Amino acid sequence: MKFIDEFRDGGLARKIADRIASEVLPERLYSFMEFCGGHTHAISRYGIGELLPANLRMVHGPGCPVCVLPIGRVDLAIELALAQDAIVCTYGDTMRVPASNGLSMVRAKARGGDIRMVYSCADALEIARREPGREVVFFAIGFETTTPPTALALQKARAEGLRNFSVLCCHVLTPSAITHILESPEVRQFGTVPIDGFVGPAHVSIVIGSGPYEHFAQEYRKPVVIAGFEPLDVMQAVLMLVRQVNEGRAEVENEFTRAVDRDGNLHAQALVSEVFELRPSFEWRGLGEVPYSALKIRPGFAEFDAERRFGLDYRPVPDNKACECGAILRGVKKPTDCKIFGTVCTPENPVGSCMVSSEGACAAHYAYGRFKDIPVHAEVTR
Amino acid sequence: MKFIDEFRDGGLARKIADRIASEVLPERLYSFMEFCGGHTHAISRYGIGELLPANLRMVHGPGCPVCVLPIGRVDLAIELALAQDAIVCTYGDTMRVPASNGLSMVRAKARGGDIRMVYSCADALEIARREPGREVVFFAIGFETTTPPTALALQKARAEGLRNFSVLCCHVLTPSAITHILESPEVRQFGTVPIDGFVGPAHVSIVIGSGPYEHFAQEYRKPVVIAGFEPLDVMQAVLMLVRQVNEGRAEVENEFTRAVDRDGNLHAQALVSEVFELRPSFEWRGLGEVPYSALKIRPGFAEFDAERRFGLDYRPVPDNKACECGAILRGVKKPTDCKIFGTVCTPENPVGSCMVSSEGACAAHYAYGRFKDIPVHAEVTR
Amino acid sequence: MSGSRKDYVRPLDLRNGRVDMGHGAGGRSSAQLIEELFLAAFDNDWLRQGDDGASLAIPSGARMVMATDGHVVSPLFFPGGDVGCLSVHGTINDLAMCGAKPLYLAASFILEEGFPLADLQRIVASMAAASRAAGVPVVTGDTKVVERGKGDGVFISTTGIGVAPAGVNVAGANARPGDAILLSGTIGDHGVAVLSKRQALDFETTITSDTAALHGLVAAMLKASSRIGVLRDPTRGGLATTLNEIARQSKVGMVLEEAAIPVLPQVDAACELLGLDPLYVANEGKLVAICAADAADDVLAAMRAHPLGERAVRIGTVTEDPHRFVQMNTRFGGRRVVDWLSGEQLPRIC
Amino acid sequence: MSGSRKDYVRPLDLRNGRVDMGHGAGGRSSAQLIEELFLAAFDNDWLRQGDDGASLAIPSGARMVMATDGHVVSPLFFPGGDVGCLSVHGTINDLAMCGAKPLYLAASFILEEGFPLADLQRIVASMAAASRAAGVPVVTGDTKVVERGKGDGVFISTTGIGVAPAGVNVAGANARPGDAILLSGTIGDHGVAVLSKRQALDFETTITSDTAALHGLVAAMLKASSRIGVLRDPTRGGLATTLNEIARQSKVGMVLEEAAIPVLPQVDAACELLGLDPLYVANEGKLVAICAADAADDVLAAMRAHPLGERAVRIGTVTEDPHRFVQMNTRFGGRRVVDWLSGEQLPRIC
Amino acid sequence: MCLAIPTRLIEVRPGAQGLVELGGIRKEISIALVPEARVGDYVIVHVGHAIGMIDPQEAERTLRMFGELAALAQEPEARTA
Amino acid sequence: MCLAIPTRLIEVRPGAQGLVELGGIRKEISIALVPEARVGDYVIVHVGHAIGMIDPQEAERTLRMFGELAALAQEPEARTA
Ligand code: SF4
Ligand code: SF4
Ligand SMILES: [Mg+2]
Ligand SMILES: [Mg+2]
Ligand SMILES: [Mg+2]
Ligand SMILES: [Mg+2]
Ligand SMILES: [Mg+2]
Ligand SMILES: [Mg+2]
Ligand SMILES: [Mg+2]
Ligand SMILES: [Mg+2]
Ligand SMILES: [Mg+2]
Ligand SMILES: [Mg+2]
Repeated sequence: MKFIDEFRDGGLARKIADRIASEVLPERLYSFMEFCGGHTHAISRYGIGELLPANLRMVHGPGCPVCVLPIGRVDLAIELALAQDAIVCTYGDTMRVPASNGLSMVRAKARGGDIRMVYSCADALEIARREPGREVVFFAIGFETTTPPTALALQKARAEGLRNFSVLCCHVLTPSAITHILESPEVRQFGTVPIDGFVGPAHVSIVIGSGPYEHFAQEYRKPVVIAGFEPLDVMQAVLMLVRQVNEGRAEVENEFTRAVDRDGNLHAQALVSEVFELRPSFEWRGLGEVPYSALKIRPGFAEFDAERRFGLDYRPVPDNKACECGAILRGVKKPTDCKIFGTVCTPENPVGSCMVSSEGACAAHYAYGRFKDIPVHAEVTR
Repeated sequence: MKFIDEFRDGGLARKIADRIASEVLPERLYSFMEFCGGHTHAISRYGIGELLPANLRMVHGPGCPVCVLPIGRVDLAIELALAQDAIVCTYGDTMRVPASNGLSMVRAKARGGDIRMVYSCADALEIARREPGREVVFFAIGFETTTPPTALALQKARAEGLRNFSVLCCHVLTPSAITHILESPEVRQFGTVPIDGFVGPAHVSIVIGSGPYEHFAQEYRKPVVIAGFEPLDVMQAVLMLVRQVNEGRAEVENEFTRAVDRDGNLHAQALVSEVFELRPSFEWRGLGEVPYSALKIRPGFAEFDAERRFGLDYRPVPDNKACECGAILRGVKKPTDCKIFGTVCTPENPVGSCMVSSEGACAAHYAYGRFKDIPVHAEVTR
Repeated sequence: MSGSRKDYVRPLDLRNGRVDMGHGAGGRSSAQLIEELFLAAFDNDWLRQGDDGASLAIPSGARMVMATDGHVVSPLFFPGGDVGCLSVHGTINDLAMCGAKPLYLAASFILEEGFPLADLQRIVASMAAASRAAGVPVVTGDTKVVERGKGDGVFISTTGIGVAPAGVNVAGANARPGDAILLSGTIGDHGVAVLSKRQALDFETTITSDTAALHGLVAAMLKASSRIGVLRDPTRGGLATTLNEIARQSKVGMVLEEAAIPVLPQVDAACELLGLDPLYVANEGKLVAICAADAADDVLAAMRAHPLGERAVRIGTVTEDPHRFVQMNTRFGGRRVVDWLSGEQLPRIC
Repeated sequence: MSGSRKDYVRPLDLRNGRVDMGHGAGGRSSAQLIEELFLAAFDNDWLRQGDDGASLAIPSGARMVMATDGHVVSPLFFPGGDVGCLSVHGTINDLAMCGAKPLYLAASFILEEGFPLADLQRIVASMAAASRAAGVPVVTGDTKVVERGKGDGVFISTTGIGVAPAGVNVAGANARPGDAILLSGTIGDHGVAVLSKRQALDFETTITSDTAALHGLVAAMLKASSRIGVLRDPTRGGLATTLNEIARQSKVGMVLEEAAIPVLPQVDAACELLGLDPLYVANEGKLVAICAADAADDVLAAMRAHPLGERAVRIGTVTEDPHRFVQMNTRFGGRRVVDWLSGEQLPRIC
Repeated sequence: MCLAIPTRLIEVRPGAQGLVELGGIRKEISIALVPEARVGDYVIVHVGHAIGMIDPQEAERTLRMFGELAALAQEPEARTA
Repeated sequence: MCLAIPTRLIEVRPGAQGLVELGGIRKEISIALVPEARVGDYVIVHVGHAIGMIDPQEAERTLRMFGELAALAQEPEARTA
């Protein structure tokens, strides 16, 4: 696969690893957060951790739209399916996210909810066309990557005058979340966040460009390297971060120039701002309320906004007390610091946000990395 | 079972049989038509034919609402299910009646029609209440027995303001059919109908009383004995007919006094005439158009009349050319006179009306009597 | 394990849980369902092995018999039983009807998404109890989950194997003119019990399904006489259809005596009310045997000595008939053909 | 018959007909469906007998193996196969994975009302062809019909019996530290072929299902070495889940080499596009074998000499591990855990 | 046609419903068409509705009529023998 | 997060749809968000939509950068040995 396989070359990986090893200062600790689950996934799946020096630590950030989806939003989607009898269309990712009362989309489906997995929001639109007698709601999750397709669907729905289609909008914004990690009031609770730099989003940046991170890098004096999701991209970004740290720089650099420029996809941006506007505040699972961190549907598209159409009332649901996700997402703790990691909280029965998607810090560690933590083991028998 | 088992006593049967044998005039042929399928059923199931003298012949009449249901009416019900997406509720009896294009209710159901068997029209009403979003049509067949329950359902539907319930009315009338057998233009085609008397309806007469047959008996000089559907009832009625014939009488006699009087169920009659009115003409399968032989829904209940509600257009469909039902229903031919009886036309694949229901003359003979006709046999293998 | 953190895994929620698609995906949820629900109920060495199949000891020198049946009853729970015990009895009986001693069962479950785990557990427990009572273990199995609306709660296909001792030759083609036709008891109980719970029909009855494993009865019969030619359980289609099948296979006719055929009064009444004929109503714990006329008394005596054959009777005689008609002398004194069932037997109004 | 009128019965309408409830009611329509469709396709003496079960000859002195599987694939027809041949291969393979030579199959069909008879005939023909090609006849069967909306076209549960020669001892619990882990070919073909036809996903591919009967390959392997401990077909849940099952049964760990595991480029591409991992995608014609390390070359040679094992490779080694982890050295140079499948593997966007 | 069966009314229920008994089985039906029916009466049930009633005296009379035939029939029977 | 994959656009279809190819498989997607895409271009596909494009020169440059590292890395590797 062109533009993929070349970036997974183990030989080159070894070279970059050696270069990193040779450039890190032995007396220093390096902590870098990869914001995106895509990077987390690459690190886990390819075993990148093993290729990095002992004094360089990767912290998994909150960059997975499934992980940060709060219980209360899933509850709304389930309410639409079970109480309002709507067809709720959703990406496969949300199917197993735990909601209130022991439910999830999978279990709500098992209880009779007409919940359908779609590959694209265009499929949800098609279902609405095919079943005009039913309300069809698209449960829209995702970052700036996933938002433009939703915007496109809403535009089409309006153009076609579809009367039975609406969107439960849970689209969230990357830059505000990164900022929040460094400046939120909760930071006090966890002490200083020991992050020396960020591996910046790959595909999100295709849409928004590298520009939006510049303010952040300057304001918080943290280096950012935008990197692709292939393992060599991640390793190269780490090398570039090490160099910035060593040289005392805090700039936005772009490793992913083959797909990202400073401006991003202006066409997509224009479309998004035509359909969506900022929400004053939105709850992120594990992070809490984050101001101006999400989008809502503009009044001009009100009839396609499931929240208005069905008069939905958002009710936040607190996470499990034992869950350390808040600290983990901020880089203060590791999955194995959580008392219930791998026992009560497993991918089958996720308790906290980090275990929900395979991109989550805890899930990734459980699936790919836990052979390093001897005491945990995976058994079905009691 | 009280009032049932006593009337099935084989010992008494023997006595009545002997009495009949002793009273028939050996030089005379007796042909009696049992109008009702209920009598046909009793004759077949209990083997009454064997108990009657050789010169006394029972002719199976058209008294089965399923047998006489014309193809075109079943087509309408199927159209409602397949083209109008209505829930069509029906008695089990109609499920296998052949319709056009090789279909039947069973096969239309297999093709996706939402066709539901009900035990009572009250069940159809209940389905309409439970599924307000769907059109529910009750496919109403039957004689004067079955009409009052349908009338009751229509009254309830109007009282409750049910907006999704309607009735495809195919209720037919007994006396006009009996009359038709003796006076229709087709009689010429078959020659004189050689029927010496009629075993009159049992349960129909509970509702309409014995009165309506009086005009008929006088006008056509044919004896009528109203009889219950138990085998002793039938035998006793035969004896009473033999006596009328021998004595040259043509009266309405009532063997079924335990359930039938002259007036019938006045309450039910009032209800029926409140809801239904006479149709000028109605097609009977095997008999053709019979004037004033059926009911339609009164204008006051128009919104519950499926024919008006869905703008249904009745199209008559001719029977198979080989089919001898017309002659059989008039007592001119026997099932075994039909070329395709038991080969092309079987209960699995009925061709004509007499094979449709197990009450039909051909079906009854196929199921219960055909061991007497050696050449016919029942095999699946070719 | 040594040094491991305490090995806690949240158990299946057998009270409020439902079958979901994950239970059929073959991963950890599937394994948990099998272990905590199926294995817990059926518990035996073969199943516990957890392999793709079960490895079994078979007495040598005998003929082996294999039978399979899918069980799709609705409702799943009915008076006197449920789809679980039915699926055990149904296949054991088919083995027994071939003259075999049933040895092992395999069970294939097709579960509908959304089915309550508590109901599944009840069904599986009933199945396990039936299997234990019959002494025929479920040694291997399979579970699939289909989406809601693509199944009907639970379908269970069971397959059994058994051995027929040398000398036993029981088959549908063995009926000979002159043979006696025996019936082990009342007919129609199962069908009426199930119908009584159908939503559209529901009536109150104390009738319970006759569902039972007949291999013990069969063993007693085969011990009593070596001249039993045909054994068959009159399930779907009822006694009438079963006898027509045998008549076809053996190329014979039959004449039955209606008065001899036992029908419980409530079954009779239910059939009158719904326009059904008990001859066509399903049984799940009855058998028909055809044996040489002069062996009939011995066989009947053996049947009546067994709890499942107390009401055994001779109901007719095999005849020579090129048309293979099953005829019946009616209680009333007439004679009629008892034909195959046409289509489904549906409740009628006329 | 002598003196009979010509015995004409309208044959099943195999072109436009549909399954209706009558086909499952046990009467004449059921008999006709069995005779004109099933018997016509499978035609063999046991089935033609028409009894409740099949009476079989079994070589004495061997262990018998029994396996069952329900087949509920959607869509029913997919590139490279259909539910019919799959239902034959699936059960034959489970027998083979126990080291047995498959002898006989039983088939239980659950048909949905409305299913086109033409499609049923195609499926049954494919099943019959697979059964004949494998030399394993379908000797007994059962057919039920469920109402529209209570099934999904056709479900087929097949059960097989076979015999394992003395000396063969293959079981999931037999993996020992140091043993070699062998794989017979590319992974993920079946799952990707089926996914490509799912309405919501549809993509164009020339990938076809690998569905195949593996008993011939197994026979060649067992002939080549007596030191094969474990055989398993990585079906639902894929290679990852199968290896985890074995690790659990044998109480061992495993280390795999990602670079050794063959994956077709199109399978790789489809997985990238849908966010799936080929390790968890189903196979229907592949097997995993675990054997003593020094027997690996012999076994591999035997596998590669068989058409279904041409791409056989050694993919890893069994280790001692109290945690029973399956780990993998990545092609990239790292190492990760290859865990059980959690829930269903669903296409992902992130 | 018109399958109908005499059953005993054992309970009158609201909404013109009644519980009937036949050979040990019970079923709820409508008695709206026979408002005169009382518990203990035998009503004739068709498609879930009582459409008429049994007059026990008349039933008795009819059966007696069959019995009288039996008596009369002695003679021809003797003749046959 | 945001699973997206570079695929080659091999056909432009009506309604801003495009057929893309990846490792031998083909799928129809929306190209409404990259109106500038032409047949032969590599578009990055996410949830059935192309959201951006690959710049082949930049990809080449990035790979060269890794390669240069490889050359530079000769030295530390020797040191490790
Ligand atoms: S293991 Fe579970 S509960 Fe603990 S921090 Fe991770 S997600 Fe939260
Ligand atoms: S056998 Fe069939 S075609 Fe012939 S008269 Fe009877 S119903 Fe008509
Ligand atoms: Mg069977
Ligand atoms: Mg059975
Ligand atoms: Mg049987
Ligand atoms: Mg299996
Ligand atoms: Mg269902
Ligand atoms: Mg299996
Ligand atoms: Mg299998
Ligand atoms: Mg297997
Ligand atoms: Mg069977
Ligand atoms: Mg379906």
